[in-house]
Amino acid sequence: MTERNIGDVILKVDNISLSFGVMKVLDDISFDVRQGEIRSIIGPNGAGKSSMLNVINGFYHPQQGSITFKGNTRKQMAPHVAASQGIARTFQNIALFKGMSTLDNIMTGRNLKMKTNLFWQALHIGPARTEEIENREAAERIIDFLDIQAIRKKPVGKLPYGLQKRVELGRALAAEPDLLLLDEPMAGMNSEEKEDMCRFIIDVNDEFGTTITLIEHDMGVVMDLSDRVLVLDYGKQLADDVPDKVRTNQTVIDAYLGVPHE
Amino acid sequence: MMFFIEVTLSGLMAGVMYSLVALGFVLIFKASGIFNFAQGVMALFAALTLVGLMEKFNFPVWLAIIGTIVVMIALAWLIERVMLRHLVNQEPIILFMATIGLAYVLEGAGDILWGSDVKLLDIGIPQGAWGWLWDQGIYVEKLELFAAGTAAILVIFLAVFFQKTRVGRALRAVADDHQAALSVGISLNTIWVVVWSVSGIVALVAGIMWGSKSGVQFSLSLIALKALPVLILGGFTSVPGAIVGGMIIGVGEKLAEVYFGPMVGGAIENWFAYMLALAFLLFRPQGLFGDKIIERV
Amino acid sequence: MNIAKLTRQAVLALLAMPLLSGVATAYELTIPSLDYRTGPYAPNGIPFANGYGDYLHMLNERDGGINGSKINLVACETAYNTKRGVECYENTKGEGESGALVYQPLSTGITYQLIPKSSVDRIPVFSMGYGRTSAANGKVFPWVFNFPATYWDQATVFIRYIGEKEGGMDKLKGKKIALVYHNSAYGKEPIRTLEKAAEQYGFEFLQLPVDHPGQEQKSTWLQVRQERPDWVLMWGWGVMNQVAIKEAASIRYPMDHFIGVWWSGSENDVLPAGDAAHGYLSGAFHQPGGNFPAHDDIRKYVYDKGMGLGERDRIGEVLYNRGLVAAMWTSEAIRKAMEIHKTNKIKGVHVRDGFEALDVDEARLTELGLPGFTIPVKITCENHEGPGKVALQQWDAKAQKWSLVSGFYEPLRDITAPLIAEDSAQYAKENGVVPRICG
Amino acid sequence: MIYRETGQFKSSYESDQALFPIKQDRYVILGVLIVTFGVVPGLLNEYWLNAILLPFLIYALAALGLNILTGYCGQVSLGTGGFMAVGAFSVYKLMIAFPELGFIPLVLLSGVITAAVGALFGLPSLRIKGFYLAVATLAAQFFLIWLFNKVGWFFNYNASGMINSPPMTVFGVIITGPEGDMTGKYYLVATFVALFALVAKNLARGRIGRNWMAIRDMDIAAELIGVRPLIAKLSAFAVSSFYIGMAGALYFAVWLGSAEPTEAFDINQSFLVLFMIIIGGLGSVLGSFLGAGFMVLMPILLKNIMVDGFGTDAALAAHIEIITVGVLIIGFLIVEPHGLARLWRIAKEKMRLWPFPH
Repeated sequence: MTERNIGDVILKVDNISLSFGVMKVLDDISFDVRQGEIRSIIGPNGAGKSSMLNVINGFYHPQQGSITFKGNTRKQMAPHVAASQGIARTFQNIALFKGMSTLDNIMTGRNLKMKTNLFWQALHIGPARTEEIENREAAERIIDFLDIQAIRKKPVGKLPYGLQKRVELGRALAAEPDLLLLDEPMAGMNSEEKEDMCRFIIDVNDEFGTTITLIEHDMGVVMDLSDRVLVLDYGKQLADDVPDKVRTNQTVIDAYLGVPHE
Repeated sequence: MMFFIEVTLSGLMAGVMYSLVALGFVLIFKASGIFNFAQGVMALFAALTLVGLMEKFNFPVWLAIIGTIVVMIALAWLIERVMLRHLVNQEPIILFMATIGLAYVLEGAGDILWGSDVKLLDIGIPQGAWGWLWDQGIYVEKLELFAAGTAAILVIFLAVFFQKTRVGRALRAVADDHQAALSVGISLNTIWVVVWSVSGIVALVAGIMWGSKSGVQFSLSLIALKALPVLILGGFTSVPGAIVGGMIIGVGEKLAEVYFGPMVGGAIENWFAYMLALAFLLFRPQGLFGDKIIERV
Repeated sequence: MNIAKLTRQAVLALLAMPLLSGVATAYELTIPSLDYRTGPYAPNGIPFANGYGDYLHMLNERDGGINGSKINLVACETAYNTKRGVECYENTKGEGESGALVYQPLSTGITYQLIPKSSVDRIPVFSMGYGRTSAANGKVFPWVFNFPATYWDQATVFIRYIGEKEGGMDKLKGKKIALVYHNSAYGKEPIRTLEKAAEQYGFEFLQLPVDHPGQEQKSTWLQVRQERPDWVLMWGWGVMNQVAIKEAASIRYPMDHFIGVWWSGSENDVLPAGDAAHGYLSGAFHQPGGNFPAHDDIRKYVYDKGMGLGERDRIGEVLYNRGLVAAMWTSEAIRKAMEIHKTNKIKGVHVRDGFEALDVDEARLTELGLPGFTIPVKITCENHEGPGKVALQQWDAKAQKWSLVSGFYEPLRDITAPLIAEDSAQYAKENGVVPRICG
Repeated sequence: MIYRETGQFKSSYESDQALFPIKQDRYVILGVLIVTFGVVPGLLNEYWLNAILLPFLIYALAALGLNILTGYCGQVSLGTGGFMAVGAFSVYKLMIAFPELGFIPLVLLSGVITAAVGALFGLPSLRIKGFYLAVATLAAQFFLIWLFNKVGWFFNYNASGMINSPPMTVFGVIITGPEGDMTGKYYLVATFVALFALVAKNLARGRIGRNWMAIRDMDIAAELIGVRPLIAKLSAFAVSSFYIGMAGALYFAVWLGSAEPTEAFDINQSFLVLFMIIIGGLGSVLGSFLGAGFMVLMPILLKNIMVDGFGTDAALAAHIEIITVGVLIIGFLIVEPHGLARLWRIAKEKMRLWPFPH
């Protein structure tokens, strides 16, 4: 791995507990993510990984604990507020806008960068037109970056799975986020696709300096990519350390690595 | 006070009459996720067929009812063959639209087959005020009591059908997951025919009750509008919801009309029913008994 | 392929439309018939359309039309829907060499559409006993005729009848009269008149609206039970009538104190209630029954030739006769127009003159094979509502027939006349109509 | 006919984002506009203009509105009739109160009023979804009609509750009511429809349109990338109601001339417009036109074929007509569930690749 440029803490999670009814999904989780870091969350199915991401970007409201992002501490917030503060994400089960083209999906990712009002939009002249073209240029840069020019105008619902994952990454990147949450970006991919995706993740981190938090089952990928790894099991925090330490942590091995998985 | 009791009772009864229509909607929605716009027209079509068999072919009541049931099953089969089978896996709104087409077809066919004039439907259901309660100073319509009884029997019948029969269990499975149902070993096509048949029979019951009340005529198909607030209040997927929802709507709208209506010029019960349902929905977006909507990403 | 063929035929049919209308041989009198044989009100629309059409066909078969000119009856289905009515109007108004001679719109909504159009296209509208009441004022509405009586006349006649039954108009004081009405423009028509009458005679007036279609009226009749009005009037339509009569029977409301407007008094309305409907009253301006000589002619010249529009045994039903009487007055107006203009080649504009000179008295009715069938009607330039007289008919559930049970009452013109003047003046003002000068 | 985009390279994003990037499409649109404004009024008689084209255009405008809400934003509404009534009664009251403002501004203003009402009744959409929402919008439908039927102020306290459109002029031509000039009415309505079709297209291809579609396709994901459901949904309700309100105003003032709320704006109206957009194509401007054309023209066409062409008895014809419309609806859905607009697009694709399918 090349020289890492890790900065201050950008996200701090303190004592988060989340339950649905009697089911405790997250139990007193605390960790932080530093600027420019690639941070992984691992754990068996049902460990609460996706729930953790959902808490970070405001979709789930934890009963206890707080989240501090770029210095702002909050207990609850609406997802769109999280988005406007610079948190973007992809989803375990692809959540693209199926009826829209690749380009439109990525352009939607830029909606927070666009400000013109209904009136100008209705006429499609003046500021609305300029803004549309500027953002189109930005979207095209992402399309080039991800090498998906050929499917620009295709409705995403009909694309193969691997490409959909890529478009979804594109949509998240379009928002130019400070923190990018990736929920199993490589699930269901073949090794070639995985390699591509790995490269994109590293490039995003390198070129744009985007901080990344990702959930992944492929241990090889996780250990290669990550600066630090958080291990969850049944909502509890098992370990939080650099990959090499996690790899040798006995609790983690017992709970997770010891069990053959996928 | 007597009057309040009377209004409440009448509301309950009227509500059950709505439930009869709502039940048909629920069955189809539960099993196939189709919002069957044609349910009202199906009630009309069934009632027309029943009267037609009795009048034109001089069938006795029991034979006419059996004949109508056969017709409704044949209709269900035809609907599956010609329409549903070709629309598997379409979006709900497309299926909804298709049932609208179906409503048009049934409406026209009913008119051509049996004529458009008002037909009397008398299969011996008692009518008029119920004497005993009348003497206590309370008016309850015998026909509606009878309808309430019928609805109760119908619900029991449906419960047994869903719980005890193989097809019924498959139907429940299909409501949860189409694939799961296939593993029970019954084809989706069969299930659809069965559920549309059952719904057709429920439509016949509704048609008989409403037809006995007002004569059989086109307007019968418009009772569907009365069933819609019941449906959203009770939940699209719940049989008990249709009954309880019906009673809540019935009582609510009658009380509103009688006590609040005169203050604002009357005829408020139609929108009141919808507003009432809407108010419930704001607290429970899936209806009173509907399956909980779980949001996941 | 079928669809292609169908489309081709469709296009051909459309292209042929203007051509066909150009190749008329003999001069025919085009009379459109805006039927509604489908939709929620079809049960009422069918007998009316049958009576209307059968009578005109009978004239064709028996007399070779009117003064020797054949009538071309052009049926167009409206489904009682205003928009379709407008389409029918536009579609039929230029039909044949004569163009449409007169319209019988048969719905309040369509009538309101046609009122302003009639003066532009110069085709009279004959809204027989319905539509806009203030069209009675021929000065403001030169093209609209609503004889023999308006809803407002009818409402006052009911009050007079009630007064008579109660033993004098002064006995109305302190009585309670309820109006159960179709919650639409049509149903709201009598409200103002009844309010005026209530003021004048000191009775209490209770309004109970029923929304379309009116299958469920429990709360209305519970209110009737609670309020116990002495009389109930009804402005109902379609299924609402049947349900109301049944509900009234169920709460054991005395049927002979329950009076419906003349659209709430047909066989359709009372039959579903069975014996319980016995004694129910309704307004009427013609006799029920199918034994007039004109009916015999219809059977002989139309049904025996297999040209009848309906079923033979339904000739003489109330709404059938209403269609028939409409056709009779219409044909008489056309005859009059031919007389005035001394030609058979008349157009709508002439028929208007025929209507304004219409005078069908008892002697003429007898000639037409309808002795005592209806009241004598005489129309003038300023008076388009004619006599305004209304009778009451009563249902005999055992004999299953309607019969007139009263004479024809004069309306309370002191109530209706100012209202008509006021309403027509408002219309004239809003629409910039300058009232014409008559005679 | 050669329909190719081969050789038409886009040198800028701007031209790629143009309304009709393919040249042939631009010619077709131009042709349609020329026919609409240049040829039709001279060629067709009053029957065509008044009984067919006016309702077609007005319904197309309403369908555009509903398509914004349902097709683009995914919120099914059955309140269209009620919202049209808001437009109609607004323009009626405005015409009586402020005739000096002129007809066109009044129609726009009626649209604005309807937009406000629509946004208000759109509030439940934040919690209620799918068919539950569709049925819930019926509350708006029934309540609004009741209101206009009951409260005398709306119809200036006249006896029947009917409203009549007073004569108004645009550029000196009488445009409302029966005395209105038919060609003038046609031009006015066609202009409205053409302009607002363009506006709809503009909205659909910009940020707002994308946000609507994002909410439609996956509301949760949309929210997580920063689309605010409140604003997206309510703006869709408002814009949609704006269109529907204008359609209602034109429907009453220009086409019908008089209207009674219980019939002219009843629930069938709501269903009719919904049918139009489903048949025509959800989320398609073209589909709104095709759907309106289908639902307005098909019954009349069938009737004319049967009654005038084959001399079928009017009642039987009416029944056959209902059945045929029903069969056609089902047939079209089976052939192409995504509406006539998709059918058209597929035809274009085929043409583009012709004669080599791949």
